[in-house]
Amino acid sequence: MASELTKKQSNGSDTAIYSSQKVLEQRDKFRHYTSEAIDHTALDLAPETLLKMYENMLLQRRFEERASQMYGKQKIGGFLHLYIGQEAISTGTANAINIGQDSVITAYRDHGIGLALGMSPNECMAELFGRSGGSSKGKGGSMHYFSKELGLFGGHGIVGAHVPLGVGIGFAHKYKEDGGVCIVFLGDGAVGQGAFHEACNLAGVYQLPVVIVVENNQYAMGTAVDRVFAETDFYRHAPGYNMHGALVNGMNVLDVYAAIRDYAEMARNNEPSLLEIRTYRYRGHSMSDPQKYRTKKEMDAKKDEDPIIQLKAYLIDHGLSDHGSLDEIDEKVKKIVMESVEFADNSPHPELSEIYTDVYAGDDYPFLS
Amino acid sequence: MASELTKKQSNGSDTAIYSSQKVLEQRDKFRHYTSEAIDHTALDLAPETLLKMYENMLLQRRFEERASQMYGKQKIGGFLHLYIGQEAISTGTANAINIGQDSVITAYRDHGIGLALGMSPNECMAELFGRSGGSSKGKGGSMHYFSKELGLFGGHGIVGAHVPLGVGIGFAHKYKEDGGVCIVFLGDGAVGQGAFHEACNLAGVYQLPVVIVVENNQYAMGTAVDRVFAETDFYRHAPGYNMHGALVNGMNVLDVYAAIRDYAEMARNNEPSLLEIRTYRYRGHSMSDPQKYRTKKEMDAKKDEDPIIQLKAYLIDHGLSDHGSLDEIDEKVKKIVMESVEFADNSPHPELSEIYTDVYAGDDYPFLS
Amino acid sequence: MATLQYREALRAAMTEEMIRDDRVFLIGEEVAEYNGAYKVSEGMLDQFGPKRVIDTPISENGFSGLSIGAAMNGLRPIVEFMTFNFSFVAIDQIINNAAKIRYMSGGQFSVPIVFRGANGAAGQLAATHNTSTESIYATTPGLIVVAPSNPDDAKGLLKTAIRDDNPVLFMESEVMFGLKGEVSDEEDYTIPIGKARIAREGKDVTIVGHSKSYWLALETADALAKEGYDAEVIDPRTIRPLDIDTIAESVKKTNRCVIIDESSPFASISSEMVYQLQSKIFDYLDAPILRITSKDTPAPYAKNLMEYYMPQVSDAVAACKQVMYV
Amino acid sequence: MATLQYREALRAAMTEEMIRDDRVFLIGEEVAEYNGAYKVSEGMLDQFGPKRVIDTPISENGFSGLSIGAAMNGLRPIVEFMTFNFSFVAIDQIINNAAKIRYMSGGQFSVPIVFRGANGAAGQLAATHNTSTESIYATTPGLIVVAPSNPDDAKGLLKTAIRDDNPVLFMESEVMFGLKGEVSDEEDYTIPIGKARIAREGKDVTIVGHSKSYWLALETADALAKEGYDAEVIDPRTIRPLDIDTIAESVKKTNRCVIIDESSPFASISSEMVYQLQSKIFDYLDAPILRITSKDTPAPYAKNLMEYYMPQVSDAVAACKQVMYV
Ligand SMILES: Cc1ncc(C[n+]2csc(CCOP(=O)(O)OP(=O)(O)O)c2C)c(N)n1
Ligand SMILES: Cc1ncc(C[n+]2csc(CCOP(=O)(O)OP(=O)(O)O)c2C)c(N)n1
Ligand SMILES: [Mg+2]
Ligand SMILES: [Mg+2]
Repeated sequence: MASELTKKQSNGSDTAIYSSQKVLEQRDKFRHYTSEAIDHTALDLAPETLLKMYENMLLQRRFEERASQMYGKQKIGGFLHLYIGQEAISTGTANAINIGQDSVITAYRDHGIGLALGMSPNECMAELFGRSGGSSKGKGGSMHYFSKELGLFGGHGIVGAHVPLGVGIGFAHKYKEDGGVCIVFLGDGAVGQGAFHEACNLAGVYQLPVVIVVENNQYAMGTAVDRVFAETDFYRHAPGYNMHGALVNGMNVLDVYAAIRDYAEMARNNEPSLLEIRTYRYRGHSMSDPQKYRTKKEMDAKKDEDPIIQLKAYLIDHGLSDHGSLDEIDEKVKKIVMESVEFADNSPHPELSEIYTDVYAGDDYPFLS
Repeated sequence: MASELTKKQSNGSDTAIYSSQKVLEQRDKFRHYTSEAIDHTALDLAPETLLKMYENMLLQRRFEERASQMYGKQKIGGFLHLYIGQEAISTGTANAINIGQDSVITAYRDHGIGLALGMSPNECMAELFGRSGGSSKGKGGSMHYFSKELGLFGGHGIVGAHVPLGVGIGFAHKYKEDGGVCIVFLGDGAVGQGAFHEACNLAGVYQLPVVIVVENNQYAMGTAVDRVFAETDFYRHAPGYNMHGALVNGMNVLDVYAAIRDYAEMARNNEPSLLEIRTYRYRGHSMSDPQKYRTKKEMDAKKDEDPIIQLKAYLIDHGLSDHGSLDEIDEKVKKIVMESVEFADNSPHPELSEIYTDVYAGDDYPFLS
Repeated sequence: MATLQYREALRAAMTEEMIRDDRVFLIGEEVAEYNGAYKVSEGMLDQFGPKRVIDTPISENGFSGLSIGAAMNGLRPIVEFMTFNFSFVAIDQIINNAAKIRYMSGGQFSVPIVFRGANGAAGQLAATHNTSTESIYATTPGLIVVAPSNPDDAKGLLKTAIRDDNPVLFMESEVMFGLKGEVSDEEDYTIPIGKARIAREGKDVTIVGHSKSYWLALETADALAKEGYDAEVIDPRTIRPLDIDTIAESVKKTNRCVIIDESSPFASISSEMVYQLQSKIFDYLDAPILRITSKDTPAPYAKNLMEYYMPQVSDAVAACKQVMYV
Repeated sequence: MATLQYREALRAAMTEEMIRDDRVFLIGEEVAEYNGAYKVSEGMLDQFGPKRVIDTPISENGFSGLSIGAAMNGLRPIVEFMTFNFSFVAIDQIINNAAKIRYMSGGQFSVPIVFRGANGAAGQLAATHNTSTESIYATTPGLIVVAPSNPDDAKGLLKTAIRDDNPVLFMESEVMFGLKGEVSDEEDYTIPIGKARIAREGKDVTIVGHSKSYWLALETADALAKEGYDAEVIDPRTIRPLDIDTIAESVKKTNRCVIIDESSPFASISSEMVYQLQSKIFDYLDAPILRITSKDTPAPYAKNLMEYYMPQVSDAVAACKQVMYV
């Protein structure tokens, strides 16, 4: 190849602090995380942890089932996007990172991750009810769960627009040298946004401590991924951004746990990655979706892969629990959820004056009276 | 791999007209076009064509040298981005497509492609002078050469933003079934824009008749590509968008000709592609660039690869011309350029009332008085 | 006169224009197989096939640009934004390309394109999903901004917009899609862009309201009527070009004006109307012009806050009384 | 008092704040190795190193979002847009994220960030490179918009902006970067956001102008002075929050007002000022408020057209005379 095709190598002095060649060498080797290969002992997971995971996934499920009902009763307004079917991802992730030190950001389908990180069902339900006891005092609603304490940076409604934020959260971790990493979730649909690609390149070129995770639940509203993406193996974009890439089975919490643990570790080493986690959303996109875009057959087939049922079977098959104990967990969780409904219902509506707070920091801006 | 990892295949009925699997099979095989392998007879290029190419490249060169001088004399204002060093790309392309039927769109470094497609030096120089005889009546200036007749869709100043336009121009060719293809040029810097990635995906998923060409001249203003891109082999993004990809030596007009000819042909077959053409800009980014970001050594080395000098050597080495004849071409071209300066200088300034025309189609919008 | 929903009127306009001119096509998220996120394009894929009713990825910048390019190359795209909230990722395409290419090319290239979709507030959707974008777009020369308040206008204006050789932003409303109204069954019914409509005649005060706010203006007039005041109500219908003459004529008669606009107030349509009115008919104004807008804050989620956030008829009534000095 | 160029004043502000607070960093295209496209950040890479002065790809959306995320996570970014013309590809980040995250999170997350760079017209750069973006941004609650007209304000306001816990859009000017002026050498010199400056006292007419237009306002006042009229000149300095009280007090005295603003006129800052003035001090106005703006067209390239496009002092003088009825 003629010399003019040789790439210029600049001294790169100004990016030195953000760049690294480490990833380059291995980036074309994609790992696959599939349930066949995985076992909790190999992952050093104690049985109690598995039971905690089970409880947490069930909490998300029951919480949302109840929320759906409350939406029907018009206790909840606006959009309500349920995470049902994807709970292995939130729970697997929350168990694989250091909550408090690490950060997470996601799109509007955010109840699962909020509850997995440890937000209280009470504040979560109250937020859906638009009450002052909600996590955002009722100003954010379903799409905008935030918890500064737990490192949940939202809950975001503009598809793809939070991916650069996530990369920036990672940027700050690196800048502050606080050892944190940021897990950035997005839907398959968000891969269509330029923001995603710009953010990936920034993560790759500055070598930021982030794990960018496409939760591929096969659909963006009514659009199946293969109808609108030239490349449907999203993890294959990783090398184009000098990141590690992997494909993960999102219906199995152990696969998710293993993958996030591994790539969070690399991120802590300033090696970013792009994971694709394949999952399935059992409900409609939001509450008013006739779902004509998929067949009953497809949905029934997917029901067998329910991540909660799979974990239940795993627990029983491995003798780690029994039906009775697991039913007790279900009862416990249902009670917590019912209490959250009660809490929400009793939480006062925000004062009208609240409309003017939290617009600006400080309260001396004269034009907001 | 568990079944949940299997991709859903929708019936895809609504995209059938725009989609194709043809590309998929070969898309990971990148071709390289490098001068070593190429010869004009193998390309079926007549000697006269080579001489025409030489004349055209020289025209661009002399035109811009003169424009640069006129800028110094303040006959030209605003930004003036010279194409000097990149002329093999414009000329190679113009010879490889069907002007009139096909379309071209590019960024603001557009003098070369305008002259290569056949815009008259007169209208081009007058546009730089901001005169009514200019191609855009003096309203567009250097960055905005347009020729509807020749299929030049601009000349665009917002980095990356014209790439979706180019894909849409191709879309219209396919929709109208007029047999045209669109060649979409962008700079290396534009790869940083999400618009580029969104456009590539659309081209790939709708299988549009476009050739997307990154003119990698190694720098975006003062930024060397390897300082800001995680992947500096831009053509490697092609498979991620289900397009063909190739790397081309942009300092040799025959390489460019061959590559554009081949991929325009595929585009006519609704197989889009992403080419990276490596080239070099000899001048500063615009007229006020101290160029501290590169060494004299680097620039001197690149001077040896001057596409005009290379073609000259080729013509002489292959006995297709001689120094005397080539000097005559130079004289001829210089004269044409001098005439264009005279034309521009004599072309009237636009009437002040012209400020209100071409804002809207029709002249019945009441608010423009 | 047929009674149609607002969405049906839009669909009728698109359908008629697509039959009339095969360069017209519809593109956007969920417009084809899903029949439209708000069912505006229901049945159109079946009728026109996948060549002309086209689903996209969530790439507003990309498909807006694609459509502008297609318009430059001889087609007449209708681009649906699921809502105009999502047009911000594509605003560069609209402001820098659609609006300016004609000018920069010295008139060589036209961009006959319609960007349409829901605009403005739509209930408890929180801050990013409730933006009124008309003032942001209307500030840009080269663009046309239309915002019909009822099915008849929706049909007649959309047909005109599709035939217009300029880029038109056509702003609808989630909340009005189900609104029913009489629609002319005149064959090939079009309404000119840039003409306001005097919806109700009156002599005491002029109330201006476009899109959803038009209905608030009517309600305000009704409330005033009960108290014996006679308000004139004007629906500008087009935001840019603004038919200020019709409004000014009215205010010359009433000498007072209140504008209802659910946009955030700062540098908005209401600001502009006031500038133009006072500069043209200063001597006719017997009182300051007042406006009723959304609160100057992001949109909240909570039901009670969101209701409070929106312009209130009671406030509009009070403003009218204030300018009438009663 | 030191004499500094506008760009030097900006650099001094950034440098002082970066010394003072190591959470502050500068990011943008060409800010580091190239020393800034307009040399505002000259020498800052050398002084602060590559960790804090960071070159980016041409990814305004990406690096704006990155910086907003960094701000949420404890840093205080200064984002340089080469010019605000290029901010349109990032506007969604600014309008939907920077402006609204505090609200949507119920006050949990602050976004202390400054977006700065040249705004407005800069000569023969044609239609896409000459946009005044202040009205587009100022319409959004949650944002602050500042536009200093001189080196002293540039320094004092930028320091305040960097310390502010809100997102601030700080609008400079290509044409003014080389402008020299006295800059306070008070240690830690800051100027409060939201306070207009009465630049020249007068009694016959109030002329308002921000950023570059401030200088036109002064020229207009000078020209009027030659004819014996005594104009008061006000530089708002901050666009949002707008210090309407200072302007209103002046107009109460002069009873007449002319606004110079090089923005496209429709729904712009001048529209808003007029709305607020007439709603607050209607009875003090002896004449309509007039404005002198750019022509309501895209910006042309040709020199003569571009000059004609820009607001003219002669027109401002004529407008002042018109409102003085002389
Ligand atoms: C920029 C933008 N465009 C469109 C929308 C409307 N919208 C909301 S959700 C959605 C689908 C997103 O799908 P995906 O990213 O796969 O996430 P999922 O719903 O499957 O979790 C769309 C189109 C939006 N919110 N933002
Ligand atoms: C969106 C946007 N951001 C920034 C700029 C300013 N700018 C103009 S040219 C340029 C560099 C582009 O480099 P490249 O794409 O490699 O093209 P080249 O100049 O090398 O031909 C930049 C940053 C712009 N015009 N548009
Ligand atoms: Mg999805
Ligand atoms: Mg380049």
